[in-house]
Amino acid sequence: MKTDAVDIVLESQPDINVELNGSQIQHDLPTEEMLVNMGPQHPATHGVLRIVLRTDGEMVLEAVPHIGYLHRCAEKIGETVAPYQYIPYTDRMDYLAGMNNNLGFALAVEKLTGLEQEISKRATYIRIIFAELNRIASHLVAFGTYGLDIGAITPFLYAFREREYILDLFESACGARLTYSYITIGGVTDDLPDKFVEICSEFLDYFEPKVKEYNNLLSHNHIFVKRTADIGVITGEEALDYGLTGPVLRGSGVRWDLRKVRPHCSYDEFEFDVPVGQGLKGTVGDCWDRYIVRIQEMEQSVKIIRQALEKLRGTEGQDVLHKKGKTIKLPDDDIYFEIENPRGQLGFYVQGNGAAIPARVKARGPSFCNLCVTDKVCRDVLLADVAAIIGSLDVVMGEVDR
Amino acid sequence: MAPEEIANILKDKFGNKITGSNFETAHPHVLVEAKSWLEVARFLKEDPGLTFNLLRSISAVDMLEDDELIAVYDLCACRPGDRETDMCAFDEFCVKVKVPRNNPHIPSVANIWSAADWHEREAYDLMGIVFDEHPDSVMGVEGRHPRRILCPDDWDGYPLRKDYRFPMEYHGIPAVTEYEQTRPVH
Amino acid sequence: MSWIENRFEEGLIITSLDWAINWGRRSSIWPMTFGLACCAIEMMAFGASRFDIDRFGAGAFRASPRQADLMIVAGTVTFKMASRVKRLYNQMPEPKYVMAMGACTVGGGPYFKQGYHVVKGVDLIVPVDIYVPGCPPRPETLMEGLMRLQDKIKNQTLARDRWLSAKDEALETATTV
Amino acid sequence: MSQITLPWIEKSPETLSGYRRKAILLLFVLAVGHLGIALVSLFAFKPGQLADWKIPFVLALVLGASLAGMAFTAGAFGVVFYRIIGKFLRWSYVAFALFLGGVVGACLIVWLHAEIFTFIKGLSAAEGEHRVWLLAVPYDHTVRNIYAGLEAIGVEVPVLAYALWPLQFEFIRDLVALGGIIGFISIIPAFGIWWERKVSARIQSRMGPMRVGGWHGWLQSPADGLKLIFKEDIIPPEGDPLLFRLAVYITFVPPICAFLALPFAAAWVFRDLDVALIFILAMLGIEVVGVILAGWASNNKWAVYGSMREACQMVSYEIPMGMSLLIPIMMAGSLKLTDIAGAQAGGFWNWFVFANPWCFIAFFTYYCAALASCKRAPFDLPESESELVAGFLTEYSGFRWSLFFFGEYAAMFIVAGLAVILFLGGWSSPIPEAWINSFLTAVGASPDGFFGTLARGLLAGGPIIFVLKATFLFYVQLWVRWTLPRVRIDQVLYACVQVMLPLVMVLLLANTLWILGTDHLQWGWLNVIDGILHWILVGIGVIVALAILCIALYGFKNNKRLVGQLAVVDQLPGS
Repeated sequence: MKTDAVDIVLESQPDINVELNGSQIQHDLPTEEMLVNMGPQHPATHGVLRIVLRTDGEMVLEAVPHIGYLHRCAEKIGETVAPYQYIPYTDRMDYLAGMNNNLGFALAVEKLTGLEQEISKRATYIRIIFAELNRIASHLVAFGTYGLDIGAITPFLYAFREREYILDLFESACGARLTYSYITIGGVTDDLPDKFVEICSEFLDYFEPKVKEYNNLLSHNHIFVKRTADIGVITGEEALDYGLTGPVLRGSGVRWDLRKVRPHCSYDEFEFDVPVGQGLKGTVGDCWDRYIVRIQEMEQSVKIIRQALEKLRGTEGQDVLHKKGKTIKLPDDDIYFEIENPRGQLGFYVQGNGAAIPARVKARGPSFCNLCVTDKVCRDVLLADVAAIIGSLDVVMGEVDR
Repeated sequence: MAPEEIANILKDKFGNKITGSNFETAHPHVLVEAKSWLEVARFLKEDPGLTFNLLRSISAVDMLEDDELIAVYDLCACRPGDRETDMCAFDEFCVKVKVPRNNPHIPSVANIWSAADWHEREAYDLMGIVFDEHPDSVMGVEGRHPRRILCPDDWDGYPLRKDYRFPMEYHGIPAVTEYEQTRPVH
Repeated sequence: MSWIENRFEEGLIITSLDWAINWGRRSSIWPMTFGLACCAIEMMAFGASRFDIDRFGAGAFRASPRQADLMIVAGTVTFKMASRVKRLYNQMPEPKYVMAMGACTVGGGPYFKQGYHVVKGVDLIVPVDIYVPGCPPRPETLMEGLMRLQDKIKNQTLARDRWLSAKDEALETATTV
Repeated sequence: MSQITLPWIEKSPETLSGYRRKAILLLFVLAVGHLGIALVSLFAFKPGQLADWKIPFVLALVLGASLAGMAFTAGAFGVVFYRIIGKFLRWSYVAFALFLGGVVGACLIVWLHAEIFTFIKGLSAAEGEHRVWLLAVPYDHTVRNIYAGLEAIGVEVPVLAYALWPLQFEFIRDLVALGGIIGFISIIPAFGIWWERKVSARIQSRMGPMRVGGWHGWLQSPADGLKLIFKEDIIPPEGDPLLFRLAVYITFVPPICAFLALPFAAAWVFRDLDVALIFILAMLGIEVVGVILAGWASNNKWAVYGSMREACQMVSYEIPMGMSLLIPIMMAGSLKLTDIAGAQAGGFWNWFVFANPWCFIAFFTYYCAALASCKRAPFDLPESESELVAGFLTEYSGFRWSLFFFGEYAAMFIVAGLAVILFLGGWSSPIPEAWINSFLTAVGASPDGFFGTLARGLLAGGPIIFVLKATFLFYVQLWVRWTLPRVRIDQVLYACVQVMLPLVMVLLLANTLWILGTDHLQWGWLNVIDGILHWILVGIGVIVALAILCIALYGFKNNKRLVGQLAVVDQLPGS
């Protein structure tokens, strides 16, 4: 909140009572605070988020998020089905990154049961390829909907145009467009289809220049920068205090990526950078930084997929699905395991009790934690900035409410 | 830092307030008694050697056989790393707090980690663990408790408890249409 | 009911007018921007470049229910959300249509058995015109649903329903006597 | 579809054929009756009986009956052949030709009106003082007098004289003109909305409306309109019902009134006001009152936000808009739009936008301010969809809602037309008329012959050129709308008060001094600089125009590549 334009508005807030020559003068225009209910059906809330705003004119004094409108009891269901059957429910938590959610739960269960050592190299690389493709798809949606929040409609259509090609790739591998259940306990359900590697690399060749196009269209657009830079600044300490992870944390300048700091799924074999917000257009940790981190992460994901496609060449014929995956029994033990989701750290707490069905499954959705910073950031901002801030956090309500 | 070292630091500092520990599992943790959890938490956050500044998750678990509820606090230390990669160092640690099932009270740590705010509300909402002194508390029948977060405010019961009875209707909307209502059996 | 419906007996001009009005109605079914869960993403994909709902004249997503004709209930309806869904439906002007998109809105879907907080089908809350199954339905399925809705609108009439008016008359006589 | 068993679906149109037969019979009887009355009356009023007291009877019996008869005939044929008509309308290219024919027909009707008006104005007044019976309004022409005028041009139909008689009153002429304007305005939004959807689809690599009416969904807007008319009309019970209804008309009517003073060509103006510019600006300014009322009467917080934003935005942007317009006024020395446009005739280098740097910048400041006052993106804050649900329109439904859009699109066309008249040479063509004349004589066609007139009408200036130019600026508005993000309210006001207003003030002052130096004091050195700058600006204009043309051609040629086709896509499932 350091732009001159905003200061004008802030200063123009009239003091109701002004001391002048010892007498109290009542202003003609006393302002009144107003409670505005934003959501659950509101175009800027990305689903069914409800925010109650306390506003004074256009200024938002307080924004209290209310969630739970999509509470689908996924954790209760986790206690009644075997892990193998629970994979489809993880798809529906963060429905924009189903592959990553599959991967998170599968890795947690494999680690709990000790199956992780027996996953073949080919399955691991396929998992990485699909997780990263889904990261691109998810960030594309984030990019598009963020454009919508700021008022640019066309980037959204471009993002979905490219996303359709990724969905085609997913469809060729597992037949689903959105809820894949492809990465499963013990590997992946099927081997790659014919010519997947060629098609995938052609897509990457097609996609890489598109990122530049997005930057020209939106990222460096003057109006867009004015709308997002210096808005909703979250410092690194605040971000850690609120438990923010993923692009939101990295946008605040903290170089923290689970794929680097504690590599899961043999991410340590790959070379990639972790982009962080540098405050190029404003302060470190503003909306623009969080946005640009996502754009840069798409480029890094392309890099990872290229390497993974290379590594895949020597692994033909390996078994991609471990037979024990379906019949696994969970030990009397518990585990908390996190992976790097497009939105942040996706954690699964799984507790077994010796049976095939876990005693407790808990998902720590990154959006859930990222969203809780809302009432901290959305103070003394303009109404339009609330949409910009919520959009830059990139929440998926399915994961917030589970 | 290995979890054993952290546990030893805690044991040296707090003695028998640390009621147990287990490092043989996939999820090494220490057990802390509920009363003193607040000071242990503050130590974990503020001690320059530990600096667990990222609360990743609070998972509430219902142990019906032992007649107790467990709150599992998963912590993480994110410290500025070496200059070369500028990557933060990674340390993880887990604390479990056990409370009796009929009167579950744990001091709230929302003032230490702001992230705990929503996690504690969720744990109350779904499992019924009351976090005392929670910043977003409301007055209930049995004293102050955190506000519900996922379920509606007038929801009855704590859904993730093992003995939870599913509602048959909610404000006139039938919850079950044609089949017999089933509950998980453990 | 909109201002013209149920006022005239069928016949003469009304039946000819039906043809024109039904053409207008089915040619511009404006959906409401109302996404609940996963299905909303497929609904967005349906509006996006490859599938392009706008080809059928239904591309004008309206954020305000007052200007919408079609409520695509895209995703799981929960008890907390149920009253809002109902209110949104009531806020829409007649003629209004509801499409239950996805397994959850058709009948609870994968959350039927253990979903303590899930409404087992949106038809428990609002009347549904078209059920589109799938989890989530592909955009092609949604397209089919839209066409079936168009077929349904094609057969509507402005005229007063003979059964309904007979019922009204019977009620009237009952109250007067 | 036969599985659907709802009772009202089962009633297929076939069971109602008896009713339809009765309707057709009734309509035919009515049509024949009315036409017969008209025919009999036509012969009953013989020449030589041109008395004024017959006027109402003639109008009612001849014109009214024949019009009603024609309407009934059309209705009867419509009912009989409605399926065939429907199929004919669906037949794609014919349908579009019909649409074009409608547009051309509308132009012809307007032209006919203009001719008739000039005819009436040109008649010499009858002797003596004449008054209408009860109203005691004096008038100039008797029916006999008009018939004498008709006879002079060789039209010997006495009934026409009766029909033309009312047109001598200006009030009646304005009413007729207003009818024409409403027709034009209803074409603009209908065409504009369809065009906007197609343009946006093209920008977003989609198809846009494709089904409704056959050829590229050209009937989309009529279908939307038809649907909206028959929607339920909701008035919020907690709101103010009177203001809620009033707001629509306050927003809708002023832009239509503004069309009264907007000239389409030198003779194509309904009222060539001396203060046309001020009148149009005033009319555009009234709109904001309607929007504020709409927001207030809706009793909805989002609507209040929208209307307050509109109030801030409109009030502040009226100032730079008006001040930018002062510059061409200064150049032409008149507030009369026909004079301003006439001063720019004779080649595109005479357009005011290239006259001097101040005018050049003023064109852009005007266009930005006009965008803001029309609530078009990036200044569409009053109805910004992602922040305020639908802004001040949140509670409006059905036809009331669409009337707001009628007003908005009419206003868009007016500001585009104003920009054309004030900066881009009005209806004069980029090529001087003298060149066209000499070209025509060179190819052997007489400039006054049929072909010559046609060519001059198309190329040398006139309403078609004006509408084309205005449509291009209209297109730029759509283009900007689908490209740019939205600015924030404080940035909107900052841009106006702190950037645009000082800039326009400087422009105004500089232009004043410039004109003083070049035109009045005749400083030689300033005239030299003026000439150089003028030709530099003309060069910039040519380059920009060529660049736009090249980009358009490139896009047209490479559309597949620009849209981004992936070669492998055909191999994948679902594509």
